[in-house]
Formats: sequence, C-alpha cells, structure tokens
Amino acid sequence: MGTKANSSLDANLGQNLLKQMILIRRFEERAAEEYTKSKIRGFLHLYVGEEAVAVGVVQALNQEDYLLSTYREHGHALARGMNPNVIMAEMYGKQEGCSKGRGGSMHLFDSSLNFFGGNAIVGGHLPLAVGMALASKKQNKKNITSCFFGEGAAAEGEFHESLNLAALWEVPVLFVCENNRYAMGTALKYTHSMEDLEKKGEAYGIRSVAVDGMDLLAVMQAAAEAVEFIRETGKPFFLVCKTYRFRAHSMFDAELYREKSEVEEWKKKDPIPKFKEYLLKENLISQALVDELERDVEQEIENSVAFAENGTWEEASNLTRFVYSELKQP
Amino acid sequence: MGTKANSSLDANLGQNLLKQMILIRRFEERAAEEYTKSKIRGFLHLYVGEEAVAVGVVQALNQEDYLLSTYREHGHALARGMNPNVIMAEMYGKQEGCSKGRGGSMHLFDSSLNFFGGNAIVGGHLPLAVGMALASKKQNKKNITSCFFGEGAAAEGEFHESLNLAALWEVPVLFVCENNRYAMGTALKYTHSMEDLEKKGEAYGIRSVAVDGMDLLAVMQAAAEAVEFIRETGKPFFLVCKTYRFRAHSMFDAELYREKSEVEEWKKKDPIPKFKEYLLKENLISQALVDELERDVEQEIENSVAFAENGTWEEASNLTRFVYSELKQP
Amino acid sequence: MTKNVSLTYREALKMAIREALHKDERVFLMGEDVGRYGGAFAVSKGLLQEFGPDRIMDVPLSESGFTGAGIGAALAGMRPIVEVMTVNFSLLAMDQLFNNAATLLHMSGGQLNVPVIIRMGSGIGRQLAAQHSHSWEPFFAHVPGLIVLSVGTHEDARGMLLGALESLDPVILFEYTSMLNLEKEIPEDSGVVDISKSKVRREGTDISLITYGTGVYKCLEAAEALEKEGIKAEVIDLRVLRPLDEATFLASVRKTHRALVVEDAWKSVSISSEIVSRIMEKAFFDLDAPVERLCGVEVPIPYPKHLEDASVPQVSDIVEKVKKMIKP
Amino acid sequence: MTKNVSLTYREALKMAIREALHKDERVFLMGEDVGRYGGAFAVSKGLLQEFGPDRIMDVPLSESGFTGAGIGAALAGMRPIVEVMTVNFSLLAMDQLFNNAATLLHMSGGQLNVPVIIRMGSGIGRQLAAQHSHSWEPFFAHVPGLIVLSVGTHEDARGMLLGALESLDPVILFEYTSMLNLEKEIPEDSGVVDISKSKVRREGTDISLITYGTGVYKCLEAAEALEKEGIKAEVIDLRVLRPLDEATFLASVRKTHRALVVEDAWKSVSISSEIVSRIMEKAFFDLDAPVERLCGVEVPIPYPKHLEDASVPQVSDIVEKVKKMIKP
Ligand SMILES: Cc1ncc(C[n+]2csc(CCOP(=O)(O)OP(=O)(O)O)c2C)c(N)n1
Ligand SMILES: Cc1ncc(C[n+]2csc(CCOP(=O)(O)OP(=O)(O)O)c2C)c(N)n1
Ligand SMILES: [Mg+2]
Ligand SMILES: [Mg+2]
Repeated sequence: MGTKANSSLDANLGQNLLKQMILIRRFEERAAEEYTKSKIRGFLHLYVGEEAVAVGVVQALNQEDYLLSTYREHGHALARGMNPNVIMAEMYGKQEGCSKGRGGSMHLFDSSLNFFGGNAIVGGHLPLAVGMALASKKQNKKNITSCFFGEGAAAEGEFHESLNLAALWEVPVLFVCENNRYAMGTALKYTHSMEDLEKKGEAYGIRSVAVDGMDLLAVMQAAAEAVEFIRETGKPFFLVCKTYRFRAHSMFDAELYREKSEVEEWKKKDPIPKFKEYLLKENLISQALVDELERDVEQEIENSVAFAENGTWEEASNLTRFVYSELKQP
Repeated sequence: MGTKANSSLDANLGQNLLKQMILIRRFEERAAEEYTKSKIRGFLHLYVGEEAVAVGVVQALNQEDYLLSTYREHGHALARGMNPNVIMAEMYGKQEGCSKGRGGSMHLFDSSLNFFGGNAIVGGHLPLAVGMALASKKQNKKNITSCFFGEGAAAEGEFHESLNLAALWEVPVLFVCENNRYAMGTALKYTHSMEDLEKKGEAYGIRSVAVDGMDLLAVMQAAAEAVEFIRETGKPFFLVCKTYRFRAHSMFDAELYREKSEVEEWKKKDPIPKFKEYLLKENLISQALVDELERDVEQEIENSVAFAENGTWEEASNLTRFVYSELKQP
Repeated sequence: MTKNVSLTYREALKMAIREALHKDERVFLMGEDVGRYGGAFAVSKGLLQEFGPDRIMDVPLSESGFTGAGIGAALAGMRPIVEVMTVNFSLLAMDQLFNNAATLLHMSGGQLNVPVIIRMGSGIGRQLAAQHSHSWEPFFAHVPGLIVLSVGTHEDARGMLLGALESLDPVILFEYTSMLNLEKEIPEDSGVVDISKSKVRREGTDISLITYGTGVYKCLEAAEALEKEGIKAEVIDLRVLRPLDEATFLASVRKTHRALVVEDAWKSVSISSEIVSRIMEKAFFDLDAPVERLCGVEVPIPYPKHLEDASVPQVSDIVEKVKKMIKP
Repeated sequence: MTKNVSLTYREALKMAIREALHKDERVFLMGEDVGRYGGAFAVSKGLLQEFGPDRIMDVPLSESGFTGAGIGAALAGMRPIVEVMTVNFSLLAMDQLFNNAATLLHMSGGQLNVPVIIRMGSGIGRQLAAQHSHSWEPFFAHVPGLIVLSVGTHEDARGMLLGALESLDPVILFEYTSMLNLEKEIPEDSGVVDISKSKVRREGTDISLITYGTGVYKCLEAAEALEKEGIKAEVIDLRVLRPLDEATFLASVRKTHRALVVEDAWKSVSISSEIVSRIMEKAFFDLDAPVERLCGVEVPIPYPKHLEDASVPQVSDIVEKVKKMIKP
C-alpha cells in the first residue's frame, strides 16, 4: 500500500468498498453453488480475485457516466449498485431479472444505472464505448464512458480501431484492461508479442498507466487520476490493471494450462483480506463491523436467491418479444 | 542522396532500376489513356509518384520470396517482372490476361513469380501474408513474404492482428507501409492519432524504420537492411515509406481534399528524374542510354496494348469456371 | 395536382440526407470519405461545407470500429447515419451489426434501443470484380432485429431514409451504385416512405414479377416489352426485405397465379428462395405453374463487362423467361 | 462384417483430427485454446501433447487475423485446419472467408487454390443466449467458392474432415456443440466421407423429412415415433449445404410426394427456403401438398431453457407437424 490516497480515505467509504468486494466475492461463490445445482446454466464466468478492479474503478465514476463490461461482469454490475436480486434472477432466467431473463449471466443490463452490459463477444463492446463517448461529446454532456475488457481482448482488431478512433476524435473514454494474464487457457505471452500492454495505448498517443490490480487503494488512485484527466481534457485514457482470476475461466474449464502453485501464489495477494487488514490497521473499521458487513452480505445474497427462486418464468408465447421495439419514436 | 549504398551501386543495376521506374510510370499513363477510351474499366488506381517504393523494395527480394499487394499494384507487378502484356490484357479483361481477365486492374496475380495479388479489400491481405510466412517457417523454407499496403490500411483491425501474430509467431514478413498521406480523400491526420506510423510497429516489438520513399537509393538501402534482418532472424520487419501519389486516388476522384500546390510541391521530389540525374552525375548511365531505355519502354507499352487489343474475350458459357477447382488433390 | 421533378438517384439520396440533417439535430453522417472527398460516389458532396465536420464525419478505414461507434452513439441518444462505403466492406462490420445492433434490444429485455441507420452502396454493374460487387441483401434479411430496406426507385431514394429515421430499431439501407446517374421523374412533394410496406409498381393480371433493388426498373422495362406481346405483368417492388410484407406479393400471386422472382444476388439461399417458400406455404393452391427464379449466377463476379452482364438477369432474360412461363 | 464401436460425437471429431494430422504432415490445427486449454469443448484435448505446438497452435483472440493466416498458409502449400471456436465469432472473420477464401481461385483465373478447412462449433442448445447461439449455415451456403458441410451424425463427425482434406477448395465444417456428449454406435471401420453427397438416413414412403445438423437425430426420432402411428417418413440428411446435392432430396420427394424441411436456423432466407425453392422448381408436379418448413423462431436466442427450447423445432413439433400434414 502506501499510496498517497491512504491518508485521505474516509472510513465510511472504506467500509462501503470493503462491503462491495465481499458482496461480489460471496455473490459469485453462491452463483457457482447454484450452478452446480443447475439453477444457473449457460456460461458463468467468475471474477473472484479481481474485485479490486471493478470496485476501485467504479467508485471513481458518477451516476451519469456510462459503463460497459464483458461476460465477466457481475463485479462491475454490483459495484455499479445494481440490485443483487435482479442479477440473481437474471441468472436464473426469470422474468424479474434485470434483462427479463433473456440474457443470463453474460448479459446484465441496467439502463437506469447507465450500465450497458454484459457483452459476450470479446472486444465487441469497445466500439460501442467509443460511440457512446462520441455522443456525450456531441451533446455537450460532461459524462465519461468506462469500458472494461480483458487482456485477451486487446489482441482483437476492434481494440486497435477503438483506441485509434477514441484518440482521433478526442472522446472521453476510460479503457480499463483487466490483465488477468489468461484469455481462457491462453497465457499473456501467447497472446501478445508485447506484454507491457500500456505500451499499446501509447502507440495511439493515449495516456496509459499500468497499476497493481490486486490493491484496491492503488486502483482507486489510478482511476481517480484517469477520470480527472478525462474530465479535464475530454480525451481517452488507457488503464491496465494487473490482476488474476483465482477460479476457472468458466464452469467448463479444467484449468490444464496453469499450475496450482501459480494460483496459490496469487491468492496470497487476495485484495479482500489485504484491504480489510488495511482498514483494521488504520482503525477505519472494527472487527465487529467487519462481521456485521459479512452478515449483511450473507443476508443480501440469501434474499437474492429467494427472489430468484420466487421469480416467474416468461410465457413461451412471449418468445418473440423484444425483437423489434414496441414503442415508436418518441 | 548520400546513402552508404551509393558507392556500391552497379551501373547495370542502376540502369535496370531506372528502366523499371520509367516502365511503371509510362505504363500507367498509358493505362489512364486507355481508361478514358473505355478500353479499361472498373477502378484504376495509379501509382504515379510512388515508383521508388515498389522498385526499391522488390529488387531486394529473390525469386522464392512471396509478394502481396493492394489494388494499386501495377508498380509491384511490373517491378516483380510480370510481363506488361499480360497485365495490360488483364486490364482489358481479355482471356490472355494474367488472371484470365477475371480480375482486372485490381487483381493481378502471377503464381509463377510468387506474386499473390492484387487484393482490393483494404488490409485484407495482411493476414494472408502472415499465413504465407508461417507456411515458409513450417516448411523450413528460407523465403520471406513481402506485403505492401497503404497508411490508410494501418487503421484496420487486420493490421493490428497481423502485426501481433507475425511478431508472436516470429515469421519472416516484410510489412511495407506506403504512406502516401491520403486514404482516398482522408488525410493522414484524420486517419491516425499517431502520425509516426513506425511507432505502431514498435508497439508489437517489431523492428520498424521509416524512410524517404521518394528516394530510390534510400528505399533500396532500407529494404536491403530489412530483408537481411528478416532472413537472419526469421522475424517480421515494419518498413514505412513516406511517399505521395501525384494523381487522383482512382479515375473517379475529383481531388477536392488537397491543394494543387501541395501536389506540385511533392512533384519536385519525383523519384524518376532524381534517380536519373544521380546516375548521370555518377556516370552510371549516359543520356544516350537513357533515351534508348525510354524508347524500349515505349515499345514494350505499345506491344502490351497491341497484345491486349488482339486478345480474345472469354465465352460467356465459361462464366462459372474457377468457382471450384477443376483438379483434384495432387 | 403535384408537379414532377426530374432528378438522378444520387440527387434524391442526397436530398434525403440533407433533409434528415435539417430535421433532427441528433442526426449525423459518418463514413469513409463522406466529407472532404465528397463521398466515394459523390452522394454527400457539399454536405461537409453545409453542416460542418461534427455532423459530416470522415472516419478512418475501421469498418467494425466506426459501425460499432454508430451503434454506441445511437444507444446514447443520437441518430447516426453510418455509411459503409460499399456493402463489400460490411463483412468487416458483421459482428457489430449482427451481434450488437440486432441483439441489444432483446438481450437487455427491452431496455435499449438502437436507432442507427446503416447506408451501403451495393450491387454489381461497375466492373469492379469479385471483391467489390457483392449483393449481401440475403445475409441481412436473415437476421431478426434488423429492418432491411432496398432502395429500388428514385422515390425511395428520396424518402426511405426519412422513413428509417422514424424507427427505433436498426435499419440497413441498400443503395445501388449502378443507378446513381440514372435520371427519373418523381413528384415534387415526394417524401417520407412507409418502411413497412412493399409496393405494386405496375399492375397486371398474367404474372407477378417480384423483385427489389436494381430489379425494379429492369422488371418494369420487361413488363413494358411484354405488354407489347399481350402479356400483362404485375411488378412488385418488395422494398422491405425484413420483415417481409408478404401480404402484398401473396395478393398479387393469388390474382395472377404465376410468379417469377428476380434479383441480382446469387440464387442459393437468397431473398428469392424465401419468396418462393412463402408462396409455396401460403398460395400453393393458387398457382397455375411453379414459381420460378431469375437470380445472380453463382460465381464471384468477373471483371469484363460481357461476363458481368451475363452474371445477373438482364431485361431480355426476364422477357424470355416470362414468355416461356406463359406460352410454353 | 464390421463390428460397431460406441463413441461420443466429441471422440469421433477428435479421431478425425488425429487421423488427419497423422496422414498428412502439411496438416496443422490452429485456433483459440485448441492446445493448452484442450479445446473450448475438449475436442482437441491431448493433441498438443501428442503433436507438439507447431502442429497444434494456440492463437490469440484475432479471428480475422488467424483465419486469414490459415488461408495464407493454404496458399503456400499447407493444409491448415482452422478452428473458429464457435460460429458466432466467425462474424469477425467474414471478410477473410468471403472476400478471400471464396474468391481467390476465381480472381486469379484459376492460379491459386485455397485448401483450408474451417471448423466451427455451432448451434444453439446450451443456454448461451443471443450472442452465442447462432446458426450461420445459411450465410455460408449462399457463397460460391465455398464447400459447406454440416456434421449431423457420428459417422460424419468421424469422416467428414477426412473427406474435406481431399478438397483443393475451402471447406467450412459446422459441428454442433450440443451433440458433443451424445454417444452412438458407428462401424469400426467408418472412414472418409464423400463430401459431395447427401444421405438417406431412413427410408420411408409417406413424407420426406429434409434436414441437416442437429435436425438429423431429431428427425430420425420423429420418424420412429411416426412409424408407430403408421406413417413412414423418409429422412434425408443434406450434409453438404453447398453445393447442394439436389438429386437426393428431389428423388425422395418424387417418391413421397410430401416434404417437411427442418432446421434450427432462423426461417427467413434459410437453407430450408432454398430446399423449398428447388422442390418448387423441379418437383412441383410431384407434390400432393405444399412443402412445409419447421425452422428456428426468428428471435435472438433467449437464455432460459424453456424459451431456448421453444425457439427451435423439437421432436414433438416435427411429429405433430407431420401428422397435420398427412392427416389434416
Ligand atoms: C470474439 C470472441 N472470440 C472468442 C470468444 C470466446 N471467449 C470468451 S472469453 C475468452 C477469453 C477472453 O480473455 P480476456 O479478454 O483476457 O478476458 P478474461 O476472460 O480473462 O476476463 C474467449 C476466447 C468470444 N466470446 N468472443
Ligand atoms: C475494407 C475496405 N474499406 C474501404 C475500401 C475503399 N477504399 C479503397 S482504397 C481506399 C483508401 C486506402 O488508402 P491507403 O491504405 O492509404 O492506400 P492508398 O490507396 O493510399 O495506396 C479506400 C477507402 C476498401 N477497398 N476496402
Ligand atoms: Mg484475461
Ligand atoms: Mg494512402
């Protein structure tokens, strides 16, 4: 730790962020459990280990800002303040889910929170992010667009096109590359000839920074600086967060491609105990309060499962809803 | 001038290269003429002004090397040694054309010379080049693959993917970016946030050099060094040639996007008179020989037009040839 | 009574874009060379000067990137008109069009609209050979979530974009470069086109010629020629390729009992295949003879004029075919 | 007599790849996660260990790039098998497939062959929702220059790739992820499949069920059920979607006089549309009733199981439909 931000961290904020990380962690562990019970199906991609990235970046944004994420987006959705109930219900495929059950785990959307998915084509949402930021610029809005993606996505042509367009057009996008060192089973070194991904941003003349993504305080500070830069200049920023996923890529992954010992090494950097100990040490939280937070989280998750269980199935006769708009032009 | 290569330039080679440049120039001027007579149709993209790039790079290659180019490929085809007759016949759409008339100006191919087009989708041939070089590597062949494309193409996702793959796989590709400052009517500054394109190559860890593309000697030397590097290391190389097209993008272009004076400025850097004067000054050629070369070129071009005129039209009943192979697996 | 005006297809397209830009300040045009170059085919010439670079945006060669950016801008409240210079290059933007534009409304359970318009120069007829002569209408017409329009006449060139502007869903507009210089008369007050309906372009009783795009004028010309031989052909311009307005062509077939479907796209798995299938399913017992198709020959389009011409139905082919179908 | 062996569709696919790698040293497999991960669906598990990283190449997420590289390697004398993890991602490689692989032979006047094989996991049935459940067979079947195959049975999983290896032209192989774990018996000596021919999977006289891919086992099951009700359905597995082997299904229709076409892909502009059209054109007078289609419902595929199931034809739908067609 020892970043400049330390001293100024407010206890309330610290507690809130710790709670968010615990919520994300426990929520996903529960989702995995429900998956094994076949309550949740399809692909389920867990974010376990990477929580500091979503929480650290999203707290730097405001309500008007747009967010886009990938199929590994439970963390971003929860950090954004989406209700765990509607997320769990979505994963159950119930009508009460945020996407009316159509999307499942990979397609969480909440337009009231400016949360634009939940996108399952790797790299496919980067151009969308650029376009949303372009719209903000044209509309003289002051909001920025934040777009999360993995290091694997940075090999896609759309990454290149999007960074170039954002830089050329000078639009306010925060590109957040979650470098968890693997794209499914393909390690960074087999994906990129240049492993220092921040160098890629520089090739577009985009200000680029790499940060320890296992350290919430470091992410917060880097995100704050990035967001400040974007709001001041209207230009894009490329933030690489070095992180690691503790669990398999998805529920189908036998993890043949990495050593258990590597995973164990990274688990020592778990952002949650690290941040908790920091708060305790700095007297920003008490153990009793930690216990209370954890109990609250358990309760929220129980509630979300109950909510999902009690949800209703869409009638098959409504199968073709949402292919075309029901409303006409406003 | 004043490059290291000067002193070692052999008179025969110099004369040959000058003749190539003149042939390309005059051949294309004639093609434009035939276009206005409607003998040639479709798109016709002239290379006038950029001859030093094709000639300078291609002379550094050997017969086993593979070449790929764009729709602006007459220069590369001629520099490669393709017969002007079969090129002109192709532009006429005659059966005697190199591609049996199917392709026209944008699709010159000659597999006997390892000339692989003639590709009209901007950026679309870069992945092919990487794959051909990969094949060479797998087959333990010593040849390299040379791939020409414009600076506009470098904005395409396929550029990014191809450079990354080539670097990752360590395959012998010479990427030659012909930076003529315009992609149709879109100037470099509207296409790339980073105008020093060689910086892009570096972001993949690829050795990258920019060179004055209006100076044949400079191109020759840069190409020689690049090819040597590739043959030695088996790795890709990114060569940016700064050049300019003197004529419109294609025969449909009203050139609204640039000042006549800019064109005039660049014409002062015309690579042909520059190289001719150099040869004369260094006594590597005589004016009489220059005149003879020019006469030879005129004759070759006359011959090519006659050849094309005398060519035959494919029977419409053969329309569906070459959709599937006529031969089976060898 | 309204007067007629004479104008080219290109002029009609430009009038529509200008009107859209004037009508709605959320509208902007983006595409390769739409501004400083004046548009690859001069359709947007002068608009940059009139509306400025914020509304007429030249973009780099990044089809997936800028198409996706158009979709994103639509999500965020704009009304982008994205020009993909020619449909051939749309293959680079397929992921954005099919995985994003066509699915976001559904995947989000109705939360997100994607009011983007994608204009594309299309079709064959300029000797541009195999990589520049595609007719991709069949691909787009296959995909739910998209509205797919084909601009087969000058009236539609003038009014379809304006109709599309009223849609909250993504609209794909096929425009035909081979028709740009063609001059025709249209009513002076020709305006917004209803983008949900096909149109009977000529009435007839003996056979239905069902077509779209470049087929429309070809079929009208053929019908004219057939008239002289005593054959009254009805010409249906499909106009909207998705979702199909089947009522119009089924009604026609129920009247004429015979149909020929005409299109430039390759025959297999085409719009024509779908039309034939709908007739099979819904008007089988009304048919006096099998429905036939005249489509593009299944070959990557060759460069020489005579081979290019041979690869799509010509007016004379339509006339011949109809005669054979009617007086065998 | 040959013995039968029991194996999963996945095992059959893997046996074919292994055999191809053993048979021809020019063959290599490239794709996302085919090596160290063991293949997204474990089809290539163990092959990296057996053949090494030069022949089993993991590639970055660059669909256009590595598909194009496969085409390039084919041009230069190799026999690449490119795995596009799922067909959904092939939208990013369309330009390479349609503008390069499908055209180079023609554009070069016959000089260049592109003997590349593109394998893709396809289809719906795993609750993967709108961006991961596409059935793009209709797109590929539209494009001349490609050979398009659909692996609908275990025998074909075992032998189609080997047939494809004998082609000098690009072959697209649709494999179905929903069938991977399905176990069936095939003859022990089951080998190379003729990739130009459809196959009658079950003989019958009352109606022709024409299908491919996941439809094959569904139709066979439906035919079984129908048999009990006294209806003898013939089941045609198209197998090759381009160029279509129309002789086989036309012969069947001429015998049964009735046909139902079944596929998972969306209905409009589909393989079924084309089959119906060919029957219209060439067997109209043999029909006792209009040919019908059971296809995917035209909606981006929703996530929940009951809606996903409702979006494609199920065995019971086929049975019901046939009964209505035969005893109205
Ligand atoms: C275009 C595309 N190709 C392939 C896939 C299959 N796929 C899903 S996630 C993934 C790995 C992505 O890795 P990365 O971008 O690093 O993100 P991470 O999963 O590590 O968060 C792959 C190959 C996909 N969804 N989209
Ligand atoms: C993918 C694609 N998009 C657009 C075009 C239309 N087009 C042809 S050439 C060209 C400009 C290319 O510029 P550059 O790469 O700089 O090459 P130059 O023509 O200057 O040699 C454009 C936009 C195309 N052929 N392919
Ligand atoms: Mg990753
Ligand atoms: Mg250029």
